[in-house]
Amino acid sequence: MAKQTKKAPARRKSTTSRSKKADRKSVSAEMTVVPEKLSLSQEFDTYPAGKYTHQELGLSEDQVIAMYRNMLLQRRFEERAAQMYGKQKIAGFLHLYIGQEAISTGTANAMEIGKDSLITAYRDHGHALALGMSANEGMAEMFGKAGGCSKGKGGSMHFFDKENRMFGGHGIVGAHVPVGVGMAFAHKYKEDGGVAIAFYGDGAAGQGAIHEAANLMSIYELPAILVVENNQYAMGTAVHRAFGQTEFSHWAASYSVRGSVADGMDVFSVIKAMQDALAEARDNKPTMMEIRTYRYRGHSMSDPQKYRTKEELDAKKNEDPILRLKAYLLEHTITDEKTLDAIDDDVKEEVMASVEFAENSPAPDLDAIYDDVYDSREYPFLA
Amino acid sequence: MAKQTKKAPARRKSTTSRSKKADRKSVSAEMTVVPEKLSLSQEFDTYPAGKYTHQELGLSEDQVIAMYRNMLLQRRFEERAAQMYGKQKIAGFLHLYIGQEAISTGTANAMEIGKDSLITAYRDHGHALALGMSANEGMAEMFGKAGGCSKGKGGSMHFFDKENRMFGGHGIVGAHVPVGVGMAFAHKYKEDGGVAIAFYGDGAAGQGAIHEAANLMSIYELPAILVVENNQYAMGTAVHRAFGQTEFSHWAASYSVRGSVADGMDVFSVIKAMQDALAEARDNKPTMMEIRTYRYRGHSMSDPQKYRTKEELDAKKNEDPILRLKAYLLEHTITDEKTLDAIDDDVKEEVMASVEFAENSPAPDLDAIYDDVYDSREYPFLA
Amino acid sequence: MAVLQFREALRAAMTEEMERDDRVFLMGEEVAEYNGAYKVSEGMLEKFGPKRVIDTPISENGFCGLGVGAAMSGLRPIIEFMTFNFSFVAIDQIINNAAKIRYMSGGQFEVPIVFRGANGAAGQLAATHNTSTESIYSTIPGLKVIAPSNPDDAKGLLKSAIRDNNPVIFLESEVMFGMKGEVSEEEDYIIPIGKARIAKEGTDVTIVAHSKSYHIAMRVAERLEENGYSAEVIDPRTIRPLDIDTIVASIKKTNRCVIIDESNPYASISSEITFQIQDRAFDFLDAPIKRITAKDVPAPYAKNLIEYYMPQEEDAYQACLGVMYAK
Amino acid sequence: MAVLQFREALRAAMTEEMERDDRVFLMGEEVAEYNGAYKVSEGMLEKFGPKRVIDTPISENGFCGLGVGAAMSGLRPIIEFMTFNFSFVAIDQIINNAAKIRYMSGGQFEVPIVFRGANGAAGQLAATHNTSTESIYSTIPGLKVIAPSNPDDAKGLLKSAIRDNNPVIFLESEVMFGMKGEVSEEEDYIIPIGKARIAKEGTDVTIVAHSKSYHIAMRVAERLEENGYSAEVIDPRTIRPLDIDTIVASIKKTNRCVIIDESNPYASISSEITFQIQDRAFDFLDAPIKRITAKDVPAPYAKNLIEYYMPQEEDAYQACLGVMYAK
Ligand SMILES: Cc1ncc(C[n+]2csc(CCOP(=O)(O)OP(=O)(O)O)c2C)c(N)n1
Ligand SMILES: Cc1ncc(C[n+]2csc(CCOP(=O)(O)OP(=O)(O)O)c2C)c(N)n1
Ligand SMILES: [Mg+2]
Ligand SMILES: [Mg+2]
Repeated sequence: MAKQTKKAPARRKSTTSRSKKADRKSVSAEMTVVPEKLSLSQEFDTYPAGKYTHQELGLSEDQVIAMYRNMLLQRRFEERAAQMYGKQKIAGFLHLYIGQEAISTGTANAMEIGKDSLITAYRDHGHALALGMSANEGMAEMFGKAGGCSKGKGGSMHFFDKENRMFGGHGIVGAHVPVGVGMAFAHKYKEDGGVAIAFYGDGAAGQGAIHEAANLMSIYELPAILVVENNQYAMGTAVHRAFGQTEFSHWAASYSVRGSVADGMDVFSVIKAMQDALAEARDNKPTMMEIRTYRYRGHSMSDPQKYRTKEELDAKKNEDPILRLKAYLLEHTITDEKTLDAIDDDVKEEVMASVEFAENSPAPDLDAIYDDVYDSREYPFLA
Repeated sequence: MAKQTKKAPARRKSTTSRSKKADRKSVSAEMTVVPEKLSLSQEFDTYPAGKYTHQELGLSEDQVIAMYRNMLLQRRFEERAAQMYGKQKIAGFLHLYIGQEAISTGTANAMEIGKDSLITAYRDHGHALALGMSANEGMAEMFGKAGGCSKGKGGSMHFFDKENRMFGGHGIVGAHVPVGVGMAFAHKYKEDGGVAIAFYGDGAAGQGAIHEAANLMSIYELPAILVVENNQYAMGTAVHRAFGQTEFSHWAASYSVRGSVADGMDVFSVIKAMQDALAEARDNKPTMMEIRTYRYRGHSMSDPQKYRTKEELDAKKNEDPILRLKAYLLEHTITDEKTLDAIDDDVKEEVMASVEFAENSPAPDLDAIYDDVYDSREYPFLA
Repeated sequence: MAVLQFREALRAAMTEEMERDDRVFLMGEEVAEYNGAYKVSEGMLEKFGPKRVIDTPISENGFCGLGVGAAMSGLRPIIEFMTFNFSFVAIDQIINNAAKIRYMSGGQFEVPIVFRGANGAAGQLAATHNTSTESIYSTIPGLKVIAPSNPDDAKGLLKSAIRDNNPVIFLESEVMFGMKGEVSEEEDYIIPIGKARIAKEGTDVTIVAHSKSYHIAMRVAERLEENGYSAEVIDPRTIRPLDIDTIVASIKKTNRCVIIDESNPYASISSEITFQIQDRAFDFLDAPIKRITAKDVPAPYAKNLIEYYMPQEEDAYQACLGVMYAK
Repeated sequence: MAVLQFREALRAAMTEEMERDDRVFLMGEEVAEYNGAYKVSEGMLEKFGPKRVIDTPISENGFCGLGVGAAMSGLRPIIEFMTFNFSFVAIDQIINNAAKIRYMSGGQFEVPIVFRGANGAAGQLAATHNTSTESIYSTIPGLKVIAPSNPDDAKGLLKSAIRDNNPVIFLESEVMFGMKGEVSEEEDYIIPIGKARIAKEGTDVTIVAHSKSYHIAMRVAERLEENGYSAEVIDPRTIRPLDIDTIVASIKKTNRCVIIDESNPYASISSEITFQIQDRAFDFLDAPIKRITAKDVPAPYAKNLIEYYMPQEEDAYQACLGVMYAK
């Protein structure tokens, strides 16, 4: 594994972009003259898999083990949720994050939880659990129970956790990304040192909201990171069927911001990429990041998955981020099989307990349907 | 003036973009691997002012004179419209195109009118007149008369001319650009060989609609040209206050399409840029083009213009595209002052006649308020 | 009569119209290779090829605008929203472009386009995925709005919508896609836009209900029948324009009206129908018009809450008794 | 009492609230350096600096979403739409995010945000620039909708809106910005949201009208007075929630109602007010409720057509006579 310096790579700007600090008031003559030659060249920071060790990233062995446990918790939580969906304990849409856990765990490890903010789409269980939501609250939410994180009002797609600054869980593809930029705006406004990270899918990149959000974070110089979790598909649409430019980091050039690419199957790649982007963002330099990953399950629970081959899926399963981290833990003798088995048992128990919690949590009162529409129940609802 | 070959420059693709013709079905392993290095480099075709002669562009002297007349018609038409606005013959918003006439005239000269299609925003008089709308119909429209191009229903912002394939005249900033892409879609669908050109302002580039439209024209490989008329301001907002990346041609890299830049103060630069883009588009290769220009008047009629200095405005007025073409005509002894004066008189007469036409055209019948809402007057409107 | 699922009826309508007129094409997310998120367009890619059955990126605003431009150019697009919840990101294209371009151009350009897809509540999907949009779209002049309640109407009306030279909002339902019903086998079966259907004749009370709510109305009418009351059930089918004549004729007979609609109540279809009835049949009304709607709150996820959120059959039944002063 | 223009009253409200609470900021197109497209925010950049008075690119969807995220984070954004016609490109942020996030998060996050700007017709601007949006926004649970008719209400209600912990749609008017009126000089002048104002008491007919239409109502009431009829004029001021109690109390006195509203009629405010009145005061109504609205068409440009498009004072006057059976 290559030795790696901890310093964030210098911010690379596209060669033709002008300084944003320049006087914004008047139109310079230069702007209106068409030059003889015009070209764009920009480099992007890449974080290939297998390049980083935990020591280089400043992680203790205990932290790495905790990361492993957290990824496993997400996996087992969702496997169980799928089962509960089959039993009709959970309904509506259920989008599993299985295969993408290194992203949530890696990000949470690089962030300052409680200070930084995070928002994502409907594939949100992993991020919520990584930031510290309890399995109980998550499972109960999907069961539609009063003990759920959102009191049973939101379901699988709407995990919110204010304490850990998890801003949801959002169902309209792409629409939460400007919201994420607003969270960054608030961090800067309040000068609280926080950074906002907004995750979205490759499919969401088709929405105009992404364009507007990226430009806004650039001109306001916000502590923001926009991250496309490129799991290669939007429902049944492979990414190259939907986009002219599938190198999502390149889009950064359209906004004169930093672009980077991480490998979502290697939690260390994610952590390093996030550490660098967070450092830049704390200096009000936003990043557009692509994290390459793969979704092992169907889009939602009723997806026949005819759009991909079994071979493709199997090949990707060989890169399983949890197995990869497990191999790393063993290879680096950070822990042993026995301990890992114990962790697995422990996680399973936590998940089983969450199912029990969810079962036992009461359904919301019918009257609660009028709660939390407005700040006050005094509102004169139409009967 | 540099000798220039007539062949369109080869299409330059960004170095990292993948062939769109590649099998779109499956996700290749390559797509998910993060490389050690990743950079983007793309060149753009530039069309500087003063580089092209009419001969090189295949234009006859008569054509150049006709272009001059057309630009002057736009100018005088709008000067008169401004006066009529002062007299309250015209109301609502009135956005003048003065200073940008080389763009409309240049484009119309490169296009095949009646076969190719054009759409633009509310600053639409120039394009309409360049494509062949009569001054009468235009002026009457602004007067809100039945003889107007849109029967008085649309006003200044909504010049439509189906015969010349002028698709409007649109008031919602940016929203007509996907419509333009739909026009290109129809050309390809009908295999009629036409190209659709959609013009929008620099300010409009902030709308997500532009992002979506550009990506759609790329993936469907449409005969489309998206053109940002960068007149440096959106109302009072200088372009560098609104965008992280003000080199609009660079945005082409986000969609793997051709990008180019023309000088809107030189009609030959516009023609050459359009000729090349049209040739590419007829081969289903879309272009995102920036044309650099300048708006001499206020945004609309009630703009105090405090956002720019008199010096800046005066400097730009030295580049007046009409004066420039006039100088070219004289310099190349294509015509003489006397003929030009006669043209001016002729144009003024045409405009004055249009005012008279507009005055004399009847106001729409009140009952016409129910016409053209639906295809049939049978519709049971609420009383 | 053939028995078809609702989705099959829609597919048949699109297929027939595409066979009849090669300017018609279908575009939307997952409509082609995936065969439709709800399988409405199953097999259509294979039948018509990628030129006419077209997958899109998730860019509703972009592809709705594309549809408008294509329609202005003489094509006849069918634009599928995976659900109408997602039409809000594209509503500007519908309200400001599709609905107004004919008018603003003085009739030069027309926009023959159908925006179709699932509308309204579909179970435990929470607030952003359960919106009934008919109130919003039907307030816009220039649009037509259709919301069929059964496969037969779905087929006949979708064919009409595709042939209509105006922009049409065609509202379907996730929970009805699998519903089976008899569909006319008449060649080129067309149901005119703007005509209500009297689903059941009756004399004591008029129940007006479209789409899913229509089925509640029919159950309520049955219960009333069992208890000796005769309800007339009217399915307006077309929301804009509304066939108020048929409704008013019924009110003049029954003198009472209950409206069932799963939209949020404020400024909705039920408000409008009420205005028009009292305006035209004031002297015939023996009781205030009552409505049973979704609750005046966003849609919740929990099973018990979303069930409670929806219009309740029991409430509708009681409302009918109420307007008949029968309780 | 000070005499202020409508725009000055709005500015005073924003200024006072920004002085009072440094979490409040103003964002929108041309609000800062240009001093506002309609000069509502004139001088505010100078006073509060670029941190709190912020120009945006033309990216309504983006900056409305930004506002929602900032509000969730504890700030209190005022988002200006240059006009509400342009809110359609951002309506998803309002309907699906601003209005629903409190609910979907089980009350964890609140969205204290004001979306404000000019609404409705403003003369010869044609179809896309003359839309009344109150029907659309008020159908959405989770929002509040306010539409004042005069500078005093504008000030008191905007201050309330900024302090409200819920998303508020605050509808102004291009043609009223210059209108002058007396404004209370009371320190911290607040008008509660959800309370109608009885602008004129009367006994023969109730006229309900908000925003610009209120002024038509007052002129009609005067003409009626001159002819011996006593009209009560109610300005609801807040559209959602609607102060139906005040309206119903009036109907119980006058037994007749005419609604004036410049929205397109279908499924609009007038429909809703009618539903609620007949629901609660059926036995008190001596005539059908009538409405005078914009025509059921897109707004045209020509001077004679747009004038004809708008609610006509004469029609309102005749409608009042009509419901009083006085003609
Ligand atoms: C605006 C909008 N359009 C369509 C949908 C339906 N939809 C839900 S998820 C999805 C695919 C999103 O793919 P991607 O962004 O790649 O995320 P992933 O599911 O891969 O995590 C679609 C089309 C939606 N929820 N919102
Ligand atoms: C969606 C939308 N937002 C705002 C406006 C108001 N508006 C009209 S023109 C304009 C400026 C547009 O500038 P630009 O695109 O550069 O075009 P230019 O006026 O320079 O030709 C704005 C903000 C609008 N019409 N539509
Ligand atoms: Mg994806
Ligand atoms: Mg401009």
